[in-house]
Amino acid sequence: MQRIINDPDNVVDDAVRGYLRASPEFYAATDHPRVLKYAATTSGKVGVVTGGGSGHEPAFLGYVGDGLCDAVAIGEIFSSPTADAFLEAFRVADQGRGVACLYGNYAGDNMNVKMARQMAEMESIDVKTVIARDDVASAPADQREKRRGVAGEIMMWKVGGAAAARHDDLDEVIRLAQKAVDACSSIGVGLSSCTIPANGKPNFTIAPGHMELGIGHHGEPGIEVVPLPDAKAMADAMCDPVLADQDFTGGDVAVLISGLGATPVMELNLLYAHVADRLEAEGITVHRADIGNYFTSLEMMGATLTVMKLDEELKPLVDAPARSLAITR
Amino acid sequence: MQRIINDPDNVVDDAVRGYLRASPEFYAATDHPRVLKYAATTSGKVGVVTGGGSGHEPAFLGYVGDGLCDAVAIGEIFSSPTADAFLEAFRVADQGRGVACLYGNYAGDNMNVKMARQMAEMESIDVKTVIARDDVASAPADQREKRRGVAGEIMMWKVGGAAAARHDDLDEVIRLAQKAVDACSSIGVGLSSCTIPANGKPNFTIAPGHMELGIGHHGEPGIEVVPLPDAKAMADAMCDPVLADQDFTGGDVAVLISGLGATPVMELNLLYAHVADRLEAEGITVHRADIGNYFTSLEMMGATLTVMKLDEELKPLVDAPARSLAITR
Amino acid sequence: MQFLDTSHGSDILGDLVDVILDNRDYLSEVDGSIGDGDHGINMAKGFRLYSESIQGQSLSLAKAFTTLANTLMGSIGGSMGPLYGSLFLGMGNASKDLDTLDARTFGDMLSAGLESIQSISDANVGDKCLLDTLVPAVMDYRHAVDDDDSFTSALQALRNGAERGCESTRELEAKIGRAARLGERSKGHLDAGAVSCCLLLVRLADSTERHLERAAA
Amino acid sequence: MQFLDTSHGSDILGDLVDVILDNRDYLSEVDGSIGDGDHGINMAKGFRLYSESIQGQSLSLAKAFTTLANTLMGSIGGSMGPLYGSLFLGMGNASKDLDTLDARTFGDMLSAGLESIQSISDANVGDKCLLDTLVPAVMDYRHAVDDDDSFTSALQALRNGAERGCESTRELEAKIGRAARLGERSKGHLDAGAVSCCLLLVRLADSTERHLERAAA
Ligand SMILES: Nc1ncnc2c1ncn2[C@@H]1O[C@H](COP(=O)(O)OP(=O)(O)O)[C@@H](O)[C@H]1O
Ligand SMILES: Nc1ncnc2c1ncn2[C@@H]1O[C@H](COP(=O)(O)OP(=O)(O)O)[C@@H](O)[C@H]1O
Ligand SMILES: [Mg+2]
Ligand SMILES: [Mg+2]
Ligand SMILES: [Mg+2]
Ligand SMILES: [Mg+2]
Repeated sequence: MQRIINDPDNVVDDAVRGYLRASPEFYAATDHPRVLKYAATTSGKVGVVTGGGSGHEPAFLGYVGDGLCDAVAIGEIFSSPTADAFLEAFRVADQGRGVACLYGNYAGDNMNVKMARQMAEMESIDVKTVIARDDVASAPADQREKRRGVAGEIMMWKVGGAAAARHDDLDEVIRLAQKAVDACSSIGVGLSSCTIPANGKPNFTIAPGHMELGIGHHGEPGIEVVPLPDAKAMADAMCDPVLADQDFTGGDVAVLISGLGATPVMELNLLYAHVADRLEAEGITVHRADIGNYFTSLEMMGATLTVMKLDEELKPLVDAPARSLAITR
Repeated sequence: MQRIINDPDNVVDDAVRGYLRASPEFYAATDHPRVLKYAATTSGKVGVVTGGGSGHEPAFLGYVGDGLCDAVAIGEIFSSPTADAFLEAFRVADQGRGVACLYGNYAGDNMNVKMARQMAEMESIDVKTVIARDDVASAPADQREKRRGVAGEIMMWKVGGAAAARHDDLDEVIRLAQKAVDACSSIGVGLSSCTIPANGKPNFTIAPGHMELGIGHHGEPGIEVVPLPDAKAMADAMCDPVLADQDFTGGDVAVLISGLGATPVMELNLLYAHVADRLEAEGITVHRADIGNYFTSLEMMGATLTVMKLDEELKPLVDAPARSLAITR
Repeated sequence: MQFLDTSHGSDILGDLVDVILDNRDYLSEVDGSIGDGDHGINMAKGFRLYSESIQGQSLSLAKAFTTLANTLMGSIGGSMGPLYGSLFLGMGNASKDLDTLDARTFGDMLSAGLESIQSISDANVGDKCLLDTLVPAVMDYRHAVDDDDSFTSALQALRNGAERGCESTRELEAKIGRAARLGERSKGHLDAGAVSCCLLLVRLADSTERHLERAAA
Repeated sequence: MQFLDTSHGSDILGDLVDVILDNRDYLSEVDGSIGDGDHGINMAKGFRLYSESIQGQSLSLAKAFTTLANTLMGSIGGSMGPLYGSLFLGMGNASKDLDTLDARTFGDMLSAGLESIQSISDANVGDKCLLDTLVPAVMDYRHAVDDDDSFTSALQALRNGAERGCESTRELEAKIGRAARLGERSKGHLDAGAVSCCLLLVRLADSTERHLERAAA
């Protein structure tokens, strides 16, 4: 395990200390060691909170900033933050206008957010949630409630954060964040495994020369393991289920391709060329494309594709200014 | 080889097509397939050009943008661009005020730039160069002319680009870019190898449980191969030669830690915490820190540390606004 | 009639801490075959933190369970924090105002723990998870009490139910957690959470029985 | 006296293309032991592009060398583009205005190539690079001409010098290029650039000799 760490059991705390030292313009500490808040939140707005396991950097903490999230709860690697952490994030984000908690559909996160909401209620903090379920590979469309959240969460934070920044009220922030993530269909391909420091050995295996289509962000199994195709065929294998999930034709879309960690960014752009060809061929117009390492899985190789259907309500929110470690517009 | 590519011999062309499609706000094509120019260069300024081998993304093309470079020449993976490509980059960047070609000290780049300058002379394009030599591990201080350029190049582009953006003349842009990179001392640590698509097998080997201190951006050997230390000891092993290279004490510095590709960004921040401790202990004030994947080597694991001595002339140029795929300020 | 003096919380939970710390590597190994191999790490981390935080204090059973629950919920996160946290919080709340527990109120405490965990998780018996241990153990215990068995025999029923339930997971296909991704391939292995739950319930029964014996002596 | 008719450029350079394409894998293999294993790929790419671009055209020697040089410089980049590009550009320039080459002017052409490459690279004999082949080959050729040997014997001197020079790199420690990073460990292996240069010079001598023979017949 070739890692830059000290004690494998303290990786997250040690890293949080680094983020605080490196980026004081974005992060301020809170009463909870696993909660960071935006150092320069504007006042009088709905608080936007997210949280999740570590190992997905820049998610989740990289999306704390202007026009995005106000606080983040940070879990162990690939493991939900505690209820306490979510609660403290609610507290520091709340400015009396309520808190939108925007997170992904994982069992641990669901349970911890649920408990944190109960505790927040006792403190009269009004918390509403949107749970991202954009991974088309994790369940069929008619069982959307089972689907995992993946990189579509970024669009949820972007839109929810932009709505909060323009002082929309809590219900409106929630409505728009929900609309944003519902407009997203995502899928991942895994080309190699990753190693959690505390475990010290690869989390799963993908045989060389193969890829796992529909893999989850923690290596959850996908639809099938197939021989590694060329980039054009890979783009089609990813576009097929995504474009079948919603009717994107005739409209504008935002596209996000995120690397899973170790795949060079030039390959993500190479992949995008074929995705763009395919979308064009299907009469779908790309309004904007974000290509980079936006939501990773430690040092996995592979990528996720997210296509988001835009309308006149979502477009300005997707394009609105934002400033954080992960995205700047 | 788990890569997202088509024909391994066409990786660079295929990726350039992707960059052009994904980021039309930054890139415009030119008459040379391996040259991209900034899509929105402001007029009447000195042109800033860079270039180098591919596989270092976001370097070099990610530094084309506002307040940075105006054109980039793109080589094969880990291989210099052609003289033709540099020449075309000079042509598209020149607005009659001359061109600053800011690149790194590698044999191929030196030869191709030299030939391109000769050709540019025949076209009456005034080209001056700054050659980055910031890698302290690649030669002793008294043989600085032999040193390789590594992530200090980013500071050279940032400062040279900012000087050009405020309409400094060519000599001044060159002077400041040279001053910027001379103010940088860098070192890398390699934790794993990488595979060039056209080769199909790892470029070199680092035994598990070891790291190579002073490794170059293409796997050039460093000072020594040592057992992989913890992050704190690694920070010291990197700080020792860097801080011995120049007298940084008592002043302000900019710090840049770049991942080499596959090392998770949380580990880079974790490493930074110890670098920050060390600098503090030595009475050195960090003016700003940039931590992320700024100059990579395909999917190598590891990191580079760059410390840059700032003065009142450099500080505003380092902080000046910039907008590109790789950095935004 | 047999009574458990609820002032022995630190003692009894000390036994639970021991069984988790002693089986740290075993639990990770079980998790390793169909999960991600960290169940022992996660559990040991939470139980050790609890143990360190109450060092030298003599707590009531309710206080000890509540403290353990808060430590798990506040420090380990993931799924185990809320799940075991809820279980022990439920048990702590149920025993809060009682100086002693008899066989029936001990059973009420177990049921409260089960209800608490069910309020946070949708998992069911048969999903291949810790409920496969917990549910039959609590049911068997309650049946024994309803049959007017002694506290000691009821505790034996608890052990038997836990062990049978835990063993039942070997042939189940996982419907929940990481192992669910393996589908058919998850068969043939014990579930890590079912194993930790079994270890905890058996040790709880052992510890309780020892206190009953001591009280009788 | 023997003369080479410079109208046979396409023919002679076709032979050079063949030797590079035939040895693509061998050159990469040699580069693999102390370099990054792509020398054959790089060279073959440039020579194939040249060959495709002049398909069916009958070029003079000067035109053919200049076209090859421009293709290498314009398409392969790295170090090989400028180095071999300069070599062939120098040779092309030197033969530009001549309809025939005798032993001496052929030697001037070789020297012009060597000077051209030296204007772009600081590398020297002993650095373990293609100059270790090129320099002794050109020197031996010139000495043979100065000794009034026949064109054919001078070409044999060129071959001998190239082969001796190439072989000398086996015991050298690399001072330049990627292999320099290996220090002592670079000893015991041939240098890839020295090998490609040797293959090219030997084939150039063979091809020239064949044309001399045909002219005499
Ligand atoms: N939703 C759930 N309800 C009940 N038990 C669960 C649930 N999810 C997981 N488990 C239990 O958790 C155990 C794994 O725990 P652990 O390894 O600590 O967490 P993780 O799966 O996050 O690595 C499984 O063996 C299973 O018994
Ligand atoms: N500066 C230089 N001058 C002369 N020859 C060089 C120089 N640098 C490298 N070489 C030659 O280049 C050869 C390697 O070429 P190649 O493998 O194509 O390029 P790369 O080293 O970029 O992979 C070496 O064997 C050596 O002979
Ligand atoms: Mg886990
Ligand atoms: Mg586990
Ligand atoms: Mg090479
Ligand atoms: Mg090579």
